[in-house]
Amino acid sequence: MQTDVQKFAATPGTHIEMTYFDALMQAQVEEMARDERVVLVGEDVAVYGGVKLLEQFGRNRIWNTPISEGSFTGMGIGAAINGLRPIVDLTVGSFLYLASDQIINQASKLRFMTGGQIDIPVVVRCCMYPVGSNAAQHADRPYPFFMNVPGLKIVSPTGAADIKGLMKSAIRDDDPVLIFEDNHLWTVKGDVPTDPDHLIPIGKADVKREGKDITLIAVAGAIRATMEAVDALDEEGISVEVIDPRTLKPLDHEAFKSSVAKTGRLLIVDNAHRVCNVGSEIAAVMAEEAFYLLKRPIVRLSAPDIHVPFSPALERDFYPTKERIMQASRQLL
Amino acid sequence: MQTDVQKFAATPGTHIEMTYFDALMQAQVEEMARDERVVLVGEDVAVYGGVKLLEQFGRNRIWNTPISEGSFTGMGIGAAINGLRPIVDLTVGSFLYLASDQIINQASKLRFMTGGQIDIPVVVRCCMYPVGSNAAQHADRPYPFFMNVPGLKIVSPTGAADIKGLMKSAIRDDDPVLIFEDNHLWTVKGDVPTDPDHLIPIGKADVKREGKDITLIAVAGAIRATMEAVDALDEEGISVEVIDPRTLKPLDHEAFKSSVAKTGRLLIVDNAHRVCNVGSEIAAVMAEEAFYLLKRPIVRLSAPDIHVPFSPALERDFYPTKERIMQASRQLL
Amino acid sequence: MRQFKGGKIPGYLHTSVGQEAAIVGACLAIGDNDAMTGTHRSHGHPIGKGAHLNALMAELMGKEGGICKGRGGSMHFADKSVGIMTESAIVGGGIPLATGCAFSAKVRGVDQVTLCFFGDGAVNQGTFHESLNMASLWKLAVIYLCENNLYAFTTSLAQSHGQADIAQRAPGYGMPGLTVDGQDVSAVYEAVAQAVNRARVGQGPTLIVAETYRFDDHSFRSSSRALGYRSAEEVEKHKRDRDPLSLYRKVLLEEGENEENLRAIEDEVTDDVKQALQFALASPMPRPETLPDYMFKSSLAG
Amino acid sequence: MRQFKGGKIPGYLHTSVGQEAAIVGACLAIGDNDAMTGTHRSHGHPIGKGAHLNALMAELMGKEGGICKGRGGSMHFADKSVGIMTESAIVGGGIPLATGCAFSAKVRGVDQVTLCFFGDGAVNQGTFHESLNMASLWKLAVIYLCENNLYAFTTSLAQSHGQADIAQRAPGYGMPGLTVDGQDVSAVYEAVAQAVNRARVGQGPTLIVAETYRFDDHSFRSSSRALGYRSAEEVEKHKRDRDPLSLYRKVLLEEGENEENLRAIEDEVTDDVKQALQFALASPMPRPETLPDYMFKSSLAG
Ligand SMILES: Cc1ncc(C[n+]2csc(CCOP(=O)(O)OP(=O)(O)O)c2C)c(N)n1
Ligand SMILES: Cc1ncc(C[n+]2csc(CCOP(=O)(O)OP(=O)(O)O)c2C)c(N)n1
Ligand SMILES: [Mg+2]
Ligand SMILES: [Mg+2]
Repeated sequence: MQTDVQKFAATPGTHIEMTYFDALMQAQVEEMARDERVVLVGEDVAVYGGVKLLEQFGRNRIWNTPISEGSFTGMGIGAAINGLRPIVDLTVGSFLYLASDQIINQASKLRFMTGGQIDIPVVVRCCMYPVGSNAAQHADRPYPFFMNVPGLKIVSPTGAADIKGLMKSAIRDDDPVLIFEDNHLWTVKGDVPTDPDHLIPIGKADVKREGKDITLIAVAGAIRATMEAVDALDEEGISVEVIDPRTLKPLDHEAFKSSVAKTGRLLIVDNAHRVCNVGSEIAAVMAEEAFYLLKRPIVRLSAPDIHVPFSPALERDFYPTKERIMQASRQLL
Repeated sequence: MQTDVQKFAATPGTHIEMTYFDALMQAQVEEMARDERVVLVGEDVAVYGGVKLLEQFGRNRIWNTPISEGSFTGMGIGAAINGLRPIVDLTVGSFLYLASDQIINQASKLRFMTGGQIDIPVVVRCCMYPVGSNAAQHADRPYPFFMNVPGLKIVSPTGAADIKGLMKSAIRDDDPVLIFEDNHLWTVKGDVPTDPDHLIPIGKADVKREGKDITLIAVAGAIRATMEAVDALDEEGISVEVIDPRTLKPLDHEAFKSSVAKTGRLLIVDNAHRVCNVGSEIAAVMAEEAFYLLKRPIVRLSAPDIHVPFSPALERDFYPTKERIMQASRQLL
Repeated sequence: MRQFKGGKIPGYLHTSVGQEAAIVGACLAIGDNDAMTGTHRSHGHPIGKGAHLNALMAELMGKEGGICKGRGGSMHFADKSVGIMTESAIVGGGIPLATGCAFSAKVRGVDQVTLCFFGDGAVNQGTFHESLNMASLWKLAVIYLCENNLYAFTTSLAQSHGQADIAQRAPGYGMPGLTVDGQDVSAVYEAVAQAVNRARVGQGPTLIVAETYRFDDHSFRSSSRALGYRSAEEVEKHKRDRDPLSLYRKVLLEEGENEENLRAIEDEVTDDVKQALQFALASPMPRPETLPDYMFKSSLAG
Repeated sequence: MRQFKGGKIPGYLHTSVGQEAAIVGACLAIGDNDAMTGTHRSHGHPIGKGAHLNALMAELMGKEGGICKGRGGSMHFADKSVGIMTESAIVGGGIPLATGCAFSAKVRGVDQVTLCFFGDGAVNQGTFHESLNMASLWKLAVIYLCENNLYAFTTSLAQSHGQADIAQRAPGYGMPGLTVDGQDVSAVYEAVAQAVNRARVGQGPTLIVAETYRFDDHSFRSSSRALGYRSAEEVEKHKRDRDPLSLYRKVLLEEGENEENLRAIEDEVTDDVKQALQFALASPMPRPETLPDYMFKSSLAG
């Protein structure tokens, strides 16, 4: 049997097919091998989490913490100030609230407040579990929550190559970066560059599908239902351009504008709760800066302003579905 | 000398002039007198905070807490579940992050998650200190942060009558309500109804000034610079309708739309950091639902995406000023 | 279990098998008007406190007849009618809420004790510290009952506690802390009953650590079993020597209870569970259009 | 003070007058390569650790020549060049950061001790609990130095601590906790020096509680003085009998130091402060267009 170390070793070709989750792990392995200041901190990380990084890097690089989200995140920030480049794994998106004081009042502010004396190269990682009856205390998508905060960079990769490249960029970045994974993307496969310096720049959106009738911005996990809908719309003769922001902070408004200049129609799909989400921000900027390019109102689809229910019967149509995306697209024409 | 109890006793007339801060205190005094389940919980509340509520209500209603924001907020939530109606005073907006887990994961969710078995009539109060060299760790305006969360009601009164009426509504409401005060409004005076049942409904915006050329939505503390700008614009012959949302969650979009139907021009001023703030949400909803009413792009003014600096020289023009509001208004015509 | 594996129970499932004595012993020591809060693992706890089995089972399946109408699910039982205020899937998140329940009782002058369950892992959360301090300061009528099953997910006490004797945390807050054999239902009952007495006469909170063991894996969705954080022998040894059910059975038999009676009780329980299962399976799923229900008590303007 | 009242110092100002011995004694016990973190009240602390007075004074006034370029101000000194990593105006917020500094030293295998200052009020924050536990668990080289000045703003220990002997919190985490006379600079130095030795040989953290007193009001903006949470007599008594400066002066004289030398040192300090004041007053305000500076280290794409 292959060990994890072998499995994630760099390969000779230029691309290799792997899952989103494996690509994330590979990014961590490569960066930890490249830079010994990179350490992993979180609950059960030495035992759980897919790849046993322990084998390769030992206990001094992989730290199982007590259940103390607030302070082990703060500890990661303090370590970043003092020469390490920690990856703090908060596991579940909903747990970020426990660490929000340290992330906001300390990590996002201290470089500015010390007049640039200290750098805070910390990565805060979490995964979101929107479906599967996790119930409201485990299902949040708290990225909008942090977007209002200056001093943070926020990424939300949706494909295997993207997560490898963005995770590597996050680790190499000298400022605090939050990375939000989507659990239902973990098993999605994609071609991933084997180049150990394959980086995706923070702040650059990606056109996932070219099209001419409608610009559809799909935020994070919304990409799955979006691609299904877009394939079906294509058969109906509706050509949709799909843009994945990839970075939520800062948003790549130029990419959005170029596409809207072409289509004149904008649909934004964000699985986060509706109020003050990523879609709100994008729509607001477009309503100001791309107003005269728009032929139709900007339409947003998102989760309702209701907590995520436990029951599968209530959860089923909670997030924008393929059907709703198709319907909204048709109405935009 | 008048005691505080006399000062805030109900008076015979229908209105009385008082400051924003006194009106807030009066709301608390009246509600605490009306309903013995209302208790006040927070750091130094028994000593500090303007009016010595202790005199009137005694130690069993006013609780000085240890410095434990996370848990005394949670304690207030637990007490609300079990028959009290606590007002939790977190004093400074920036401290809300310490309590965000309890506010979000517990207070906002538990009614839903228990299938309506428990009610959570808790009020969380805080004040924002935007100017005066408080520096970034004391100057945040975290209302956008909580707007993405279902299950919370959020109010941001800007006048004496409003804060009295909204605070009373918040206390009488059976769900969690966050109330955000603006420190630089504390001394503003206004006519306040003496009726002890003067309530302002949560969810209703207020037209602070009628006008016909431009709709200006001024969020929370932005009202001050806004009114100055609007007075000056009036002299230039530009008639601006000023709407104060008063409630940030849920936003009164109907009120916004009626005004935009009249003016066709929308300017939103929100002192919060620019990304994903209240203005983003309003602009997004208007770009979807009031698109065909708009004659011009929606313009937003706000604090930059930079932390609040300490130095008075850097702080001076940090928030939208009278001049910037005037300029933006002129450009909208 | 079979229902979970058969796909009838969605989401997670953290069983409390092996920890029954700690749970039942503690719940028996408080009264009907007393309050209780639980955790992600508090499945047996509501039963101990008197909640209706049918509605609990239906909740596990996300049914309309569930105690929380299918909104909460496995980790979020509550039955206000019997004082089960809430359970928190956020580790440590329920400790301030329990403290608040007791705070309310004090302010309102009501004779009510709150029993707050949490695990050994939760002890390291800031909420534990902040809450115990306030409860001690104000002499609140709350019992902090730590079910120490030696592990938090895969992490042992030695890997997560600077000092592993949890009861020793109590003196720092000025409250008594004691450790009991959590597999001995009478010992737990005794300890909690004494703490309840203290609480009722205004002497404040007590921290009780029940030493117990989780027989099943952390949850029926995580694959931690394979991860080797505890040995198969360790688990087997506990199941063999420290099963609270057989231990108590032995005690009862020694005390003169006869086998037949015990069998009858066991059969009754089995019947109850079967019936609950029937009820749950028969209960309809909530209708999608009811999704917004229970979000708010007060209606909104506009 | 005069500058604050004259409007030259914006914002808050929490002086550490009365607490000098605890501060200086502790700072002297660590070396130039060791790290320190402070709080809203840590004004004397950077001086004790060797930061440049001029830049500190300029920072208080929000000037460009300030140690933090006018971005941080009174509660947020830092001088990385001498190991002053950061100060937190969020009570308790700096404790995890200090723990992280020490964690980094351990991972990197560097001989560096971190000295973490905080107040009696901060002890009740969850961060205290969580951080001390981790530090003890991993035997981090960090000294937790609690300046116990008896009050958190207006709240006394008796009103906020379930148990008022803060050092007694330590055993719960498996670390030594001790109390020293915080007005005696030698006693503080001795205690910290011993803790530093323990830390350097891998024996882990120590909690040291220095009993001290704040002579001024909580801050020079709050009007808490009038609120009567402590009596004028209590304050006067401390100023008279427990002023660390005069106490140490007496010791030095008893030990044979002569009055003249002491005067000379005092004059030198006064001159330094005057000069710092000149520097600060002369320093320009930051230019408004520099506002975004120092937000990010890595530049952004696009
Ligand atoms: C705040 C938070 N952090 C982490 C988790 C993930 N998690 C669920 S249960 C668990 C272990 C809890 O251990 P313990 O408190 O001992 O309870 P036990 O599961 O042993 O009953 C963890 C880490 C969580 N649900 N909430
Ligand atoms: C998280 C947080 N809560 C409250 C405050 C307001 N506050 C500032 S100083 C202070 C008292 C702190 O007491 P202590 O820790 O004893 O330090 P001291 O002021 O006595 O030096 C309080 C409550 C704050 N700055 N941060
Ligand atoms: Mg456990
Ligand atoms: Mg103090």
